[in-house]
Amino acid sequence: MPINENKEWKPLIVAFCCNWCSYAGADLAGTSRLSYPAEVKIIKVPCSCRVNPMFILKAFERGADGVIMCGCHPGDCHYSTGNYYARRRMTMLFSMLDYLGIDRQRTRVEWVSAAEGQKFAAVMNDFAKTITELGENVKLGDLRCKKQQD
Amino acid sequence: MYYIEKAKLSELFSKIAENRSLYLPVKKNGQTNFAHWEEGTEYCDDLKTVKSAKDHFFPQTESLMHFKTEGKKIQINQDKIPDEKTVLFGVRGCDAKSFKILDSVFMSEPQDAFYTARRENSVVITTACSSPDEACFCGVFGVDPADPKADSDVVTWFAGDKLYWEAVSEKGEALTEEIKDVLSSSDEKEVEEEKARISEITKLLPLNNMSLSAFGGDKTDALFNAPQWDKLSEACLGCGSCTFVCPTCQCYDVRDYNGANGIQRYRCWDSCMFSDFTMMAHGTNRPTQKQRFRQRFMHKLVYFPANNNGEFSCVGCGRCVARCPISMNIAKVIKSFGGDK
Amino acid sequence: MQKTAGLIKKRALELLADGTVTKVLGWEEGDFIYDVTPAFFDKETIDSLVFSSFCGSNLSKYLIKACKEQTEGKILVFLKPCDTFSFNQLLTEHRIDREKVYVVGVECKGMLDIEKIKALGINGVTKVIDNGESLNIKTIYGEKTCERSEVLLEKCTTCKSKELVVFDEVLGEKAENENSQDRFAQVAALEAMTTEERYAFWQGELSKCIRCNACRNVCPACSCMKCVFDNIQSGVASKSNADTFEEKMFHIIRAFHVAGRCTDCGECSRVCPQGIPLHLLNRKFIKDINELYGDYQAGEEAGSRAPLVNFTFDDAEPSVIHERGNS
Amino acid sequence: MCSCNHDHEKDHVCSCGTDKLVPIPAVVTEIRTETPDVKTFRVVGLDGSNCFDHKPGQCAMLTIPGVGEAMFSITSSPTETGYKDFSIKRCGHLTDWLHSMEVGQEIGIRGPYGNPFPVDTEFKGQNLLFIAGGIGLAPLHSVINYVRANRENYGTVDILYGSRSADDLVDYEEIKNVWEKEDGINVYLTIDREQEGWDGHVGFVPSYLKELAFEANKTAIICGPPIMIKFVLQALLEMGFEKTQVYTTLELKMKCGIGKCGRCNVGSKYVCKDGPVFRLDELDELPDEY
Amino acid sequence: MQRIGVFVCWCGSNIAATVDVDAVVEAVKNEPGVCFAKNYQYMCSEAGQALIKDAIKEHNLTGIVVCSCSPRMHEATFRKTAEQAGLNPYMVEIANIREHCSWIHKDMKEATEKAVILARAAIAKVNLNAPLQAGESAVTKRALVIGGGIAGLQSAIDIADAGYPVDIVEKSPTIGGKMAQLDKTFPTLDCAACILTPKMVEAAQHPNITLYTYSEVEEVKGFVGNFNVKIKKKARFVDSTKCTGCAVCTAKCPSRKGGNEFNCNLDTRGAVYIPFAQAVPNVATIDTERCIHFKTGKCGICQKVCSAGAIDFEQKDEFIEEKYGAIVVATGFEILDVTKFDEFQYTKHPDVVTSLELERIMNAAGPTKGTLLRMSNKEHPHDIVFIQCVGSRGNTCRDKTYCSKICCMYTAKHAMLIREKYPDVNVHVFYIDVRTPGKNFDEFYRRAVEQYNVDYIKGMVGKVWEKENGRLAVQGVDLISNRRIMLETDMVVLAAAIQPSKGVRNIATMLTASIDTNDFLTEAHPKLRPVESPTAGVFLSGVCQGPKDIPETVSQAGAAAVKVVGLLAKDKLVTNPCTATPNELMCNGCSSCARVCPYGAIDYVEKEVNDHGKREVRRLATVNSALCQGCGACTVACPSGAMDLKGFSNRQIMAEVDAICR
Repeated sequence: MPINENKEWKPLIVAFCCNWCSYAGADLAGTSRLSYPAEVKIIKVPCSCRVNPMFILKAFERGADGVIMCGCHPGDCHYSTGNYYARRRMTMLFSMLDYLGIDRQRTRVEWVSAAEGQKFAAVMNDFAKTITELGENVKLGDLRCKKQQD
Repeated sequence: MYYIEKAKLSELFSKIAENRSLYLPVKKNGQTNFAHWEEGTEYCDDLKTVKSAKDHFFPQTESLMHFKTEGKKIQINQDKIPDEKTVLFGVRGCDAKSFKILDSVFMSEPQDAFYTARRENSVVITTACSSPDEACFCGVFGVDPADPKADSDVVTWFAGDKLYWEAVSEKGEALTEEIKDVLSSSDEKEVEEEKARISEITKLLPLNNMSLSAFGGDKTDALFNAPQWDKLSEACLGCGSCTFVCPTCQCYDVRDYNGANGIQRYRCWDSCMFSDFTMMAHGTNRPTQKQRFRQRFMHKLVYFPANNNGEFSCVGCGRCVARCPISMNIAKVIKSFGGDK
Repeated sequence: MQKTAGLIKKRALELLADGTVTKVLGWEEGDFIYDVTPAFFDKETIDSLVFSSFCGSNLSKYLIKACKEQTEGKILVFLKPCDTFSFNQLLTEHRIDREKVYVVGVECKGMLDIEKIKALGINGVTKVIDNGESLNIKTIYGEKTCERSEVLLEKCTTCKSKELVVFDEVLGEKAENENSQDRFAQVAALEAMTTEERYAFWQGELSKCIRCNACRNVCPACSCMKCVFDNIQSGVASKSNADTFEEKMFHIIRAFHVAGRCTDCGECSRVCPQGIPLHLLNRKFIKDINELYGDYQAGEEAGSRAPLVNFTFDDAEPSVIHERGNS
Repeated sequence: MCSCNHDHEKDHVCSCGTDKLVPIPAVVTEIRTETPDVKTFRVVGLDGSNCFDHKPGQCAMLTIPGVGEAMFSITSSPTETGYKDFSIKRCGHLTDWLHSMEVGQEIGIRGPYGNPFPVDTEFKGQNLLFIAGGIGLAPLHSVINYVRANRENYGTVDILYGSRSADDLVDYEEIKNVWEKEDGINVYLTIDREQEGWDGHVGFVPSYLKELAFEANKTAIICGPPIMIKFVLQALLEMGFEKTQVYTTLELKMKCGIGKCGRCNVGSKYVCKDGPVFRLDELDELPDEY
Repeated sequence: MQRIGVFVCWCGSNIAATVDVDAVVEAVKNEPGVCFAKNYQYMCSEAGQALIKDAIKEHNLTGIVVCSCSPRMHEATFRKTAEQAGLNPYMVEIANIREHCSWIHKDMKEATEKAVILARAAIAKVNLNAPLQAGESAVTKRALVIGGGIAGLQSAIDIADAGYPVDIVEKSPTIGGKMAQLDKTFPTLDCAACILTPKMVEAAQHPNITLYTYSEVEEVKGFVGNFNVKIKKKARFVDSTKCTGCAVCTAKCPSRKGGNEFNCNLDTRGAVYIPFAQAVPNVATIDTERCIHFKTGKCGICQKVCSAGAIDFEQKDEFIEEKYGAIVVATGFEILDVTKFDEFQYTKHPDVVTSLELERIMNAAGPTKGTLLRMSNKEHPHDIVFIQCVGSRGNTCRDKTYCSKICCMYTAKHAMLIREKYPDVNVHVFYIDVRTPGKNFDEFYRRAVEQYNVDYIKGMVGKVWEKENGRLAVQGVDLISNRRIMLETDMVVLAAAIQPSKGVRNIATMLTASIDTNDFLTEAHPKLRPVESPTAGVFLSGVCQGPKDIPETVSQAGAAAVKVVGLLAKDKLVTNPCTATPNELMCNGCSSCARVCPYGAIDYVEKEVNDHGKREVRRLATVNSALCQGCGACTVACPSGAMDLKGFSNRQIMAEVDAICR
């Protein structure tokens, strides 16, 4: 029997990281060999304020089980105010998802500086653990993406 | 003619559902629409479903085929042609007539395989309208709400505490044969009374006496540049609510969905009222809402009859009268061209 | 109501006659009293201008196009209190030109919903007479009556304000807003549910969506030249609900795009042919904004800065969502 | 033969099994760059066939899975066997994709759609005048080559073709090396503005047409941008052409190709079924919305 | 679609030990657009780069993906490589399979799968990349300094010395600012005027410096390198070319009731006045609010006494428009209005003064000619109480939350000077903390305590009231001995908080420079770019950015000058190519984008557009690519999606999402 038929379910996690702090934080995690689950895939954006709610929904549509956005700590934004806007936008979006009955733990925002490799890894480990416990995301996704067609 | 007690309707439904899938009006979240019947599903005798019955044959979205790509190679797999045997119960006369209109589109050459298969696999059971409302004007288009046998397989009437049942086509008779056990024979007295009662009401319907003399296949020149269109279309929002509740509107779009595991090509309803309906890379031939508005009504009242022996593409169900956000509708269009005379 | 209708017609005639305005945006009479249509009038056509308890539609959005086309003179528009908020919001977003519009504010006691009348089992309505407290309804099945308060438009049962926030003059008698229910009560009730209950509720409601776009096209905040959902290049374009995800995407993004800009005029829910309570999405954002960033009512003040294009240094963290009660 | 279980007549072409909307796979075997924004694609069935037979002026739907489907006129003549050519101008989402394609790419194709030019009926024995502008040569290309292949059936052949610049002339090689050199075919080329290295005619197609002052004893076949068509028609009528002597082909949004989706509906006609080829007197009967 | 080459780096064993690089190459070969894929030991090496260049040429690649270390490491390298091979550098994408993959995962299968997905995302993105060109804009080689205090002067002199013309705009009639009002400076106790006035003269005489005193900035347009500024030169009603500064008019002016701002209103001045003897320019100015001629049409004495004929009642405000490449904001500070702190009797008792007032009282040119006197009765005081942190470090609405930073030191200075000159005067200082982090600062403070026996009391004063004998009672707490204390004193000196000048809000708005909740100008980065504003071309000098003492101010002023010089030294500015661009056909003109832009890069124009054949004039957003830094805030604020960001477009990011979620 081929092994992958028995494959255990693993979550799919998309992480949007701002170029200046969080992406560098992720790099530092790498340089420091701090491991976190391979399920986490990072997309680089210039600033957390570049993250459009449509990207997050798109990720869920395509079958992501959790989406996390990381940016510079408030006050430290490379573009001075970007993450303040991002903070409001994400709060609103997450609130709406929660309101629609989507598990609120599937979305998260964390501020990770370039020096916080440790924190980056810890956050990702924790988020992946949360998502794994929540299980597969069935409430928000396009079934057409999950169905195996032949 | 047969009957069954209203109280035993669910017996009738389970009997029908033994060999076929049954669809009938069901109220869900405050809105009545056709839905699949399962044990326990309650039939709703509202006069009109919000959406017409057309999406039973021409669903709002329907997958046509799937593509697989690998490098430069592609593979095209047509989706399975539906073979579900179905019964539609509780169809009003107007909707039943709309099927004939849709047939002349989808079952004319080249036939639409998906629509044709659904249509051929289904039995249409109409139900007479015991309480028509002010928006109904099916009489204008020759539909008899009291006796909608013209376009159905079985006609039914709710009268007293009974549902009367009359098969009016071969398909209808075959179905009747299948389920005869739950029906009892009956004379036509109570049905005739009901028909007479409904006919009296239809005479009171304010829109039911409109005249269509201004319309028809030969009226393009007379109507196309008429000044009325400006005023009529002025407030139109360009939404598709009239189109999507209309039993005869059949414009569709074909789209590709690029999912993770291959590409689906599906068909979905579209509306000539949408601003991008005829949009191409370099522009559209109907840039204004007036043109789009005119197209919809000209199509129903002029172009369609021109290609279909004078048959109009409207059945007077009045859904647009009830649903248009700004209360503009085909009745107002007909009237503004002298239809109320 | 009849009195106000008379005043409105008289004023429209006067303003047309003295050249203050060159056209009038109001409501045109229909076949059954309840089916009035927004329309533009001039001296010749002004006769068919009506005002009744069924003039629920918000005329402000029509001014976007009308202002563009208006080269000389002003347009007279009749705006109810809630409509004036939308007008202001459109001013804020530079979509209309204040100079080209003459705003006549019309006081409002709440508008009526024909669907609610029909839901009372009153069928075949041909005429409705509003007596102020109760309604006299003529139908093909005889005469019926009902209480006015039973059949108010959903948006009018939770009226946010009877204040006209912008006008050149006012007509009608000022109404009190005392009977209005708490407009956030329904949102709060949903918030109080468990996640699963909320999911079931919205799944049930949103799955009715037929993507007719009526909510979007009527919305004064949805005034984009091209909507992202119509733009094939946007990556989210969609036309149908081929999967339940699409309707969620559509309504979430729509609510998000109008967040902080929605004046809560309630037109989305009024026009939905499937009766989806879409205003509960927008109102959720309004409630959140009020709670997290301080009270803000879009359209209350022209030129105000919408909360989502604003911030403070000590805004709440998104994690407040996770810290909420139910799960 | 009918493969379904229905009781159809013997020679019924059954649509029950396969829907008309389903394309067949084909492969792009050659891509020629005609102008900076026009490329010609040669499409061959996976079995090496020409996919289906067509008549000059007819169209086909090309499918790029995941991108969509669009209607294009078939540029090659039915007399050219074993392939279909499409000259396609880059102007939108799908054509962008086509232009970035490489040889060997498989695509979907279905057709033929629309009515052809009446090459075997009305055109027979007639003198033909082809007038094209820009990419408008594509639908006429097929007719011209069909006429060349059956030269004996037709009278004189004149081809008037213009474009913005010399670089925008489609099929320039073929025009120069084949058409111009053929006996009994007169080719008149023009470009909108003066250009270095161009010693031919300069000026818009309608004005050149007037300069050429053809006798009205021809059947005119026109295709090009709407503005050109408008002025060419005027010019032709001034020159004494009857409306029944003039044919053109319309370009409208077509989605299904089979006259059902509603997009190409103008008046009581469906361009993808009743058109795209119309005689001018037929076109006059349509409401002014194309 | 592009012709993409994928280059997978082993990074020695850094990547190859955990990621099966051959498998990655195999897996990406069938991705859309990919026509070449290869792995190599060190892509960043000469040989690796040569491999990339060859492949670009040989396979006619239009885009490349390098699967390697973090783009922060080698993106620039590979962009250069691509450029050398004739490919636009922005057609390069990096898949970070080292820091984000091989270094954090141990399982080879898992890491390889992830590497493939990251590569796919990069491929999906590069498929939608478009060549980008960095723009250029010319630089006007002239600087504007707003504010003529020590900060502005220092910046201006430094810029001017570097050879660039500088204009100083100062709103008061003279340059010099707050420092001119100071008596002595800590910790050296040298005379402020002695070190400042030479600077003032230097600025005035510098061939590269133009002074616009009694002038204000009216309007700022343009952007870095190309500011257009309108300056209002207010009418002095004195012809400055004629005025000799003889001050006869100022002495003869009969309107003498109004306070003298320079001496903190402790004495009066005439309606025509020269702020102080060393004012630059040394030119009189008529205060029209006080001038009898302007109020009644009569008088005119000044005109009569002026032998130079410089008085000109008809003078009008003058407007000057000038182009600048850079702007330095040096608007300085003012003393917090302490009237709200009524428990200290400031408004009620003339012997309660602010430190700046004390500064004037102690100054030889001050109201008392430098003798320390009680303002109530002009008698010599015997006891003085200093109260620290009045309005600083508080948390009520009348307080500033920040530390004003200079108060501890100037109080020590005052205490020491008083004790030095008047050993009979007892000095008490109530303080919360004494903060002395500066060179020789703590030594200075300790001298005050140890050598001059200044009585430092840790604790706050609760209230001050006047006793019947006319002296002041001070009630406070001594936190060290934890007891309440009552002192009787002759004077109370309040170390009032400092705050940014009021006009700064207006200037910040004109410059689209951001200010914080305290109205201090925000720096582009608090650590790394402390003298730049987030708005390109605008620099910060002095206290407008935050509280500072003189040496700090001067060093920041110099730093700002260097930044300006660095900017003006360039002939052209290369602009960031990853900028926001609006799609004109989709723009609603709603201004949402402009409201979130931290750089003021978005403007609106009325423009005719051709929307599929329909022509109309619309209000459209335009992005000044010289200002846009590419954060993308506007792209999300835009509901129609008209605003997109080059290099990180909506479609590119969504393509990455799609590729990852596959």
